[in-house]
Amino acid sequence: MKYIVAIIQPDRMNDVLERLEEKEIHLVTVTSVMGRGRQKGVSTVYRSHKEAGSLLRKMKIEVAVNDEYVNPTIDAIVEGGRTGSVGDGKIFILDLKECVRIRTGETGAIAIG
Amino acid sequence: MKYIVAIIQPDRMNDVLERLEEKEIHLVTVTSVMGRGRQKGVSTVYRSHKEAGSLLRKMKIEVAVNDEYVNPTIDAIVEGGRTGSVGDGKIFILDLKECVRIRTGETGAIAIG
Amino acid sequence: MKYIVAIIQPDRMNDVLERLEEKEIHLVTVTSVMGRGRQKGVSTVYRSHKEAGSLLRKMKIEVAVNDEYVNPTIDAIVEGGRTGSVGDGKIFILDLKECVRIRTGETGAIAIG
Amino acid sequence: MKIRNLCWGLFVIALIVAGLVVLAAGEHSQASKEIAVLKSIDSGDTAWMLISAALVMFMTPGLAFFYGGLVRRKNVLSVLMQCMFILCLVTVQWILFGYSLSFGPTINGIIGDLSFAGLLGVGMAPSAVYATTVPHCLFMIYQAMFAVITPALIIGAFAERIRFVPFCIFTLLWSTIVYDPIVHWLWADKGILGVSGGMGALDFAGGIVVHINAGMASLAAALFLGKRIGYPDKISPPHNLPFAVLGAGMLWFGWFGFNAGSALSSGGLAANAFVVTHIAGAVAGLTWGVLDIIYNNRSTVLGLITGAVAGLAAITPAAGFVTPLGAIVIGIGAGVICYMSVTFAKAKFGYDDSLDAFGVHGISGIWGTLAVGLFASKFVNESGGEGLLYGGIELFFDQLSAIVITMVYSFVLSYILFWIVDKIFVLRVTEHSERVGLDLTEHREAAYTTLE
Amino acid sequence: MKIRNLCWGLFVIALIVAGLVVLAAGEHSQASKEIAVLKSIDSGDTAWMLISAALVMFMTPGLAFFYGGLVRRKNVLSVLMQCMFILCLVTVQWILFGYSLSFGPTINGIIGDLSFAGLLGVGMAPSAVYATTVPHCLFMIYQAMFAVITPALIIGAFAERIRFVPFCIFTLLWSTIVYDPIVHWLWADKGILGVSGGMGALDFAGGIVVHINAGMASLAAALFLGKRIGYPDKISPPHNLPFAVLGAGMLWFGWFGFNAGSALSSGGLAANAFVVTHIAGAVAGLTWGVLDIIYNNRSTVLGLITGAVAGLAAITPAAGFVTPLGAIVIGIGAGVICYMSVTFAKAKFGYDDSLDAFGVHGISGIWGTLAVGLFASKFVNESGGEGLLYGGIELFFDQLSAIVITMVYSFVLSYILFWIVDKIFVLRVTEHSERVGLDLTEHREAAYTTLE
Amino acid sequence: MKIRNLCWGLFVIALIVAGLVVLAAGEHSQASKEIAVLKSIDSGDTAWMLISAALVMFMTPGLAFFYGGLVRRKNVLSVLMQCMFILCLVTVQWILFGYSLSFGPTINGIIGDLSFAGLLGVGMAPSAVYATTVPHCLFMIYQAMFAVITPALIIGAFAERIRFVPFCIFTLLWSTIVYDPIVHWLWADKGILGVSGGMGALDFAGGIVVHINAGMASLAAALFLGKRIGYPDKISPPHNLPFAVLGAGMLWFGWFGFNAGSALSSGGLAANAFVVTHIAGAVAGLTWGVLDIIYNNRSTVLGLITGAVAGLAAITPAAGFVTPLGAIVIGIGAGVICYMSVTFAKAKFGYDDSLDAFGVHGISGIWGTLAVGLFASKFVNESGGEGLLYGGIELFFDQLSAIVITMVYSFVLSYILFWIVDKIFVLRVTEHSERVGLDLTEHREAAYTTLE
Ligand SMILES: Nc1ncnc2c1ncn2[C@@H]1O[C@H](COP(=O)(O)OP(=O)(O)O)[C@@H](O)[C@H]1O
Ligand SMILES: Nc1ncnc2c1ncn2[C@@H]1O[C@H](COP(=O)(O)OP(=O)(O)O)[C@@H](O)[C@H]1O
Ligand SMILES: Nc1ncnc2c1ncn2[C@@H]1O[C@H](COP(=O)(O)OP(=O)(O)O)[C@@H](O)[C@H]1O
Repeated sequence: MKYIVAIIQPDRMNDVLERLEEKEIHLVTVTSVMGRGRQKGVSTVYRSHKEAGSLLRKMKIEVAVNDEYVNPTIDAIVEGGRTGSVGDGKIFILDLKECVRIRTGETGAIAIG
Repeated sequence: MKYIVAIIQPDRMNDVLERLEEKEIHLVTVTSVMGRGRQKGVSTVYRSHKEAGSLLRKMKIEVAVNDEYVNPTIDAIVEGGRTGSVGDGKIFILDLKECVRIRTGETGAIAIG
Repeated sequence: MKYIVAIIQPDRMNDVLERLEEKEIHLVTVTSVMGRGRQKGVSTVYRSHKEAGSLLRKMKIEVAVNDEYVNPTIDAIVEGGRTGSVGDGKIFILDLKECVRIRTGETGAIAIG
Repeated sequence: MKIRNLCWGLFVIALIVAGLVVLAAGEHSQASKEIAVLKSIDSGDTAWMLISAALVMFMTPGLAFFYGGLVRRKNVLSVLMQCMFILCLVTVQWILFGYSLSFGPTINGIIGDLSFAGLLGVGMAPSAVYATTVPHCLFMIYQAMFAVITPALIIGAFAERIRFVPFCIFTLLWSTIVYDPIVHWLWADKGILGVSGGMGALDFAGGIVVHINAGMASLAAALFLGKRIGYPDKISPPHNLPFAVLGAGMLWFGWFGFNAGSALSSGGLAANAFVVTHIAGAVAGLTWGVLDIIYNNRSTVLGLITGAVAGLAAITPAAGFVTPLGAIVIGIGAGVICYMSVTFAKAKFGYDDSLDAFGVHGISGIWGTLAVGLFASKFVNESGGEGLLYGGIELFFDQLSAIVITMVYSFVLSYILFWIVDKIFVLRVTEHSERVGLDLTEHREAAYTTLE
Repeated sequence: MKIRNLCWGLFVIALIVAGLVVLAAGEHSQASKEIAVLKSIDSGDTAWMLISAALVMFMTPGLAFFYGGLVRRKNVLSVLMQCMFILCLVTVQWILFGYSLSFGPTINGIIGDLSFAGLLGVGMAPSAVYATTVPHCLFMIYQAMFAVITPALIIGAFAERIRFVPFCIFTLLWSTIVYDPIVHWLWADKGILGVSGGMGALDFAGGIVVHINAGMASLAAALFLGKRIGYPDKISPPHNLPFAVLGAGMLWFGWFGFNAGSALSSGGLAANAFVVTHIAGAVAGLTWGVLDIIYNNRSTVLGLITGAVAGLAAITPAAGFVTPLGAIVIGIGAGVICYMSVTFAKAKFGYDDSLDAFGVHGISGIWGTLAVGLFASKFVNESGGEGLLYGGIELFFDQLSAIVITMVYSFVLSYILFWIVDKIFVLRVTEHSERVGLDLTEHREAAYTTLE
Repeated sequence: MKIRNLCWGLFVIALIVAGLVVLAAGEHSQASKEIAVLKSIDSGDTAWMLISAALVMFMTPGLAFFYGGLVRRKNVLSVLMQCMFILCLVTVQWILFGYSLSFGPTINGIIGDLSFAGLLGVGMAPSAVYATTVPHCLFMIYQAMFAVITPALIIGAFAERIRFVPFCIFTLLWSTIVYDPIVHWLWADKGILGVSGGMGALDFAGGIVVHINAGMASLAAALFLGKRIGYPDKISPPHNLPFAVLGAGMLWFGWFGFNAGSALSSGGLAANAFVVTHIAGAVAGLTWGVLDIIYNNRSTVLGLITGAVAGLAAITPAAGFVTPLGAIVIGIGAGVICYMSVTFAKAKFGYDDSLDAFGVHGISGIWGTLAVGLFASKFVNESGGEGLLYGGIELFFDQLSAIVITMVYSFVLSYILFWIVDKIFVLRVTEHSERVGLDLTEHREAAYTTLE
């Protein structure tokens, strides 16, 4: 099992969720985050006081999947999330040791879906 | 050491925190997230424009624990978080390689608590 | 590759980001979280109704790095984040199996930076 | 469900159509009468009543924010919706028959007849008995704003757990069966409790009519509906205190129209009401602030605005009868008594008056109305009376009687109405709905976006 | 870019300087005239017009929040900015020449001459033709607030995708070329469409001048600019509905100044306008609420406030001419028609009127103006007319003509202005800017901090 | 700590009790006098002053939001609390003795005596010297709102780092020792600096009394307290700019009561003040917008509202004395000068005036007051004077003297008061408290919930 964390552009979220859905990856958790990357942040001005503004709004999508779903998940995120310009983000894949469904107490591969 | 990530119902949070406390798991980090799961999201209507609304508010609880605390943690979350209806969420257990306490620079098992 | 998660004091964030920058660790993702730790939360009062208020505002910083950058990252966070008082937070280091740059599809060590 | 909703839609439409007929009938007679007397209108009084009506209207959104900021994030829209919906619903009730029940020619001092139904004869000419220097329709609309905000106050008691459609039906019934008669008793010409031909109880701007009345209904609501899940210890704190402060600011601002407008003219009496209103609000806010320091070691902003609202509510019945001295005492009293009621009494009796509608409005209404019997002075207002302090004993007992009568009437009738509406429509939301939040389940809307 | 901005800065400064010269010239003559007639001022009327002007001013921030709450988090400041900037920009345009073009002595009923440019002769003495019991400059500033809010309404149509500087230029041109003439036609002495020497169309407080006019410009904007990226299915829902409710509350409150203030005096007519305004808003809100239940099984707060705003807009042209009966019908009509327009028509035609500026204001303006031709009654206002219902056929066709003429004029001219400004300055933001949000790209500000 | 708080509670209570005695004593004499002269009240003037007082009251919550939106999330309640608390505290100070010190019969032009303490003799009859067509108590409460907002302005300078109780004590002392005398000098009958028997300096609505005065105290605060941790580069940007826009809208709206209300009657003078107020605000906002484009390549919403507030502050002393021409120049000047002061001067001198209370209010107050000496014209107001532009040299130097005198007095006394209060109570919060935020540490409340 893998725990996949993806950072994407906020306005790509709907597309990513749709693509995941198409590949039958329905279960996800989304968080609103700020990211600093290669993409230059927009600097802001408050009463002439300039702020560097290196951080930009991003979305973090977390998906826990069984191993056979890792590639479809990556594909879905890349397809839905790519705009081709700097700032599109990253996908991080971590090992998932165990998974428990709170409602039933089931564990492992069956609990994940 | 393990890094435990749990997604729970927002209104179960207080109970989960209490149960963790009871089992002497005091240190946790909580984030407000949105989740898509088996639970159907509530669709919303804005001036008759309907939104699918697949995402629901959830809480993410992260706890880093030494291995002997893994089971108590899982139990606490399950006990506090279970309502028995769809949407109760999941617990994900990841391997934690290392842990550092920023204040003291301590590492490993001692730093985690 | 490692996936580093740090929980720090909110007002230390700018310093931590600066220190990371100095060590050429530019790419990070930041989330606003609440934490319960050794630091006692401030209890609040609403029309004389007291709330225990165990949770305090914290910042979560996530950085995925190649192995040679692990120590500089930890150092940077510790230097920037330490105030010396309880509540300074923790750094958690997880194994990162794979990393994909969404924009290009590159993977592995090259994608991370 | 669907069918019930439809029924209700039809009911409203039926009401409206009925009203239209009445209106159409009355049009011509009304209009012709007007032109004759137009000259007795005072432009200054009219200007003040126009803006006062607008100010009182503004209190309803103000209340919406005061309450809305205090509930949990998932229920804020439901509270805003209830307030704004009352603004629409009760306005229609008022023009169709509510005004007539309240201020129409009396039937034995108990209730108005239907002479003014559909605003028949309520035109640009001043009324012969009410606010005689401004257009009759202006007095009517000014009073409409009171009819709106009174049931809106009750929202504080059943917030976060009531279904929307039953709430609407309850409100419509409550306005008609509880609010309109009580207004008539106190304020209508020859109403049984009031000064012009009645028992002689004084209620300048609505201590009894608005605050005690809504307060008792709130208590009934809290008792009837029971506690919210998790109350008292697992309810999240106010989700947006700045909204509550905004609401308090809007309320305070509007209260000048509420109290000083109740002079129904622009002159010394309005000025006195304005002054004592401001003083009582300030003093009560300060009092709460000091008590907060004493009991909790910190002054809180929620405490301050709660105190201010309590003071403003307490001075309401008295604004046209007391001096600044009276206002200070009323303010201190409101601060102290409401502090006690919210802090100790509620905790002790354990009912869940979510936003302290009874604890603040009901209690301070009782205190303020009693205080009229203590501090009223004919120096301020010749058509008022003399309180105990100035040797008047009768007035005090008139006030007491009026308080007790309205308390009983309002509590009992409100409870019965809750019971009936609950039997037919089910008042309380399901547990699931309470957990998810009323915004989504009752209105299919989310107040704020999180992922953007 | 830099250079263009500079140009524009210089342009504004040039305008101002030009104005100063004019002003300086006029000062003395103006001032001397004033003292003579000062006694005819009525203090009550003046009090009401002062506060009405303030109330109408308050509607612009109100609109800012109504609109601002409905856009996405990343664009909220751009909407607030556009509203507040118009408040500044159009005020200056108005005092320099806009007022004179609108209300100056007429040139063939088409447009005012420049006699009042720079407020020449617009002093403390009442005007001989407009609002004759209050200072002329008060009438002028009251009207300034209308000149401000009208272009602000259009923001709803092009929100979230227009560049700021071109928007400013468009607004300046639109106010001068579209708004000022239309005001002149309807409201100026001897304007071609109005009652005092013109065709005879009635527009009490701006159904044509404000709502139809802004509505048609909005339609032009929506058509010219095209859809937002992701419209209609991938646009996030309103980012802060409580703000929209707050804005609606402020609008409703201010609307009393807008409509009842248009009586230009404090008396029966103002009171009638106040009453019917409140009724129409309430009825339309209620109507939308009921339709929401019927079609979506839930009443929504956004629906309720949209309905209320539609009702308030619809009663605007009629407020001084119809009875409460008329107001109820107008309110129901506004609710039903705008509901249909927003729900079905917009979906069908597929244009992206982001916040329904046309669908709500335009449509209800048309309905309300027509309704004058149906329900106007000389019983309410002798200087008004008789609608179809009271046997007046002529008025109905006058209203119809005025509607058609202004619809065409406003739509065509607005479209041309958009086209010209687009050719020279490019109206629409880049795709990147639309994705990131206008707050950051156009104003270098973020509305809320997230990491703190 | 506990003990100090208690002391303070007792102090307040003592004050109140003292006041009550005074009040009680004065009641009868006061009341009897009133009835005699009641007829000289003008209902229109009274209507306008009633609503003006309400409008000025509304500015304090407005200011709270203007400031509250600009601070960091963790301190927003502390700012709201300070504003609302002043509303309560200074109101009480004012009625007990502040009004008497300010407007009581003069002691050598320096300060009022205690004749009006506890509102003795301040009743429904008009005063013989102040606002003679409205009830005396209305003039008193109108002025109370000024006494409230002036110290509230200072909050902008010490925001985010002051302890609450010492802040309260400072405010009470400052109102008494700094504000009341300065009001007396300028506005009281025979005050040494003013026109009725004094030096002859003009201050229509508070350029000196309110803006310069609060501005200098702000400078003293910023210098005395030192910088916030992290200033200037590690302070988060404004946490909620829409709140700041809301506050600005409320301030602008209220400012009509502030300036046009200062005519103390409803007529030409009020209308002129209304017009020039609106113009100066708009022009200054526009000016800042243009400067923003020139210097930063973008117009910002914070810049626009800051400019507007600067313009509104600058026109305050001049509103009853200058023509629209003057207003335009004053507006442009306010925009340019405050822009420079905030952008360059503050950066250069490096003091931390958190929200630019000095940079905006102080500076524009100085500019506006000087501008009276330049542009005042007897054509506008016979009881005014002639500025340099109209050949009057004396007035200019009177203005200059008044500015210098009040600047010195206000700065020195404020600094001393800060010093004293700091010595006894410690003004500045601990570093820990500053890091965690004043909402939690000083008030035990959180403005927003995050986990819900
Ligand atoms: N190594 C990393 N660790 C943590 N977050 C990262 C990392 N790399 C990228 N991110 C996140 O992804 C976002 C986009 O990264 P960026 O470098 O701008 O895009 P791209 O991948 O297209 O070059 C960043 O804002 C940051 O939130
Ligand atoms: N595989 C997963 N990956 C990421 N998040 C998940 C996953 N499974 C569940 N979740 C999170 O848990 C929440 C509840 O899941 P759901 O399927 O509705 O409940 P249940 O586990 O009771 O069937 C989801 O909304 C989502 O946030
Ligand atoms: N084991 C843990 N698991 C999850 N979060 C933790 C853990 N330990 C600490 N944290 C986070 O770090 C924050 C600071 O921890 P605390 O114990 O107060 O500080 P310190 O590390 O200085 O003793 C907590 O509020 C919590 O968010």
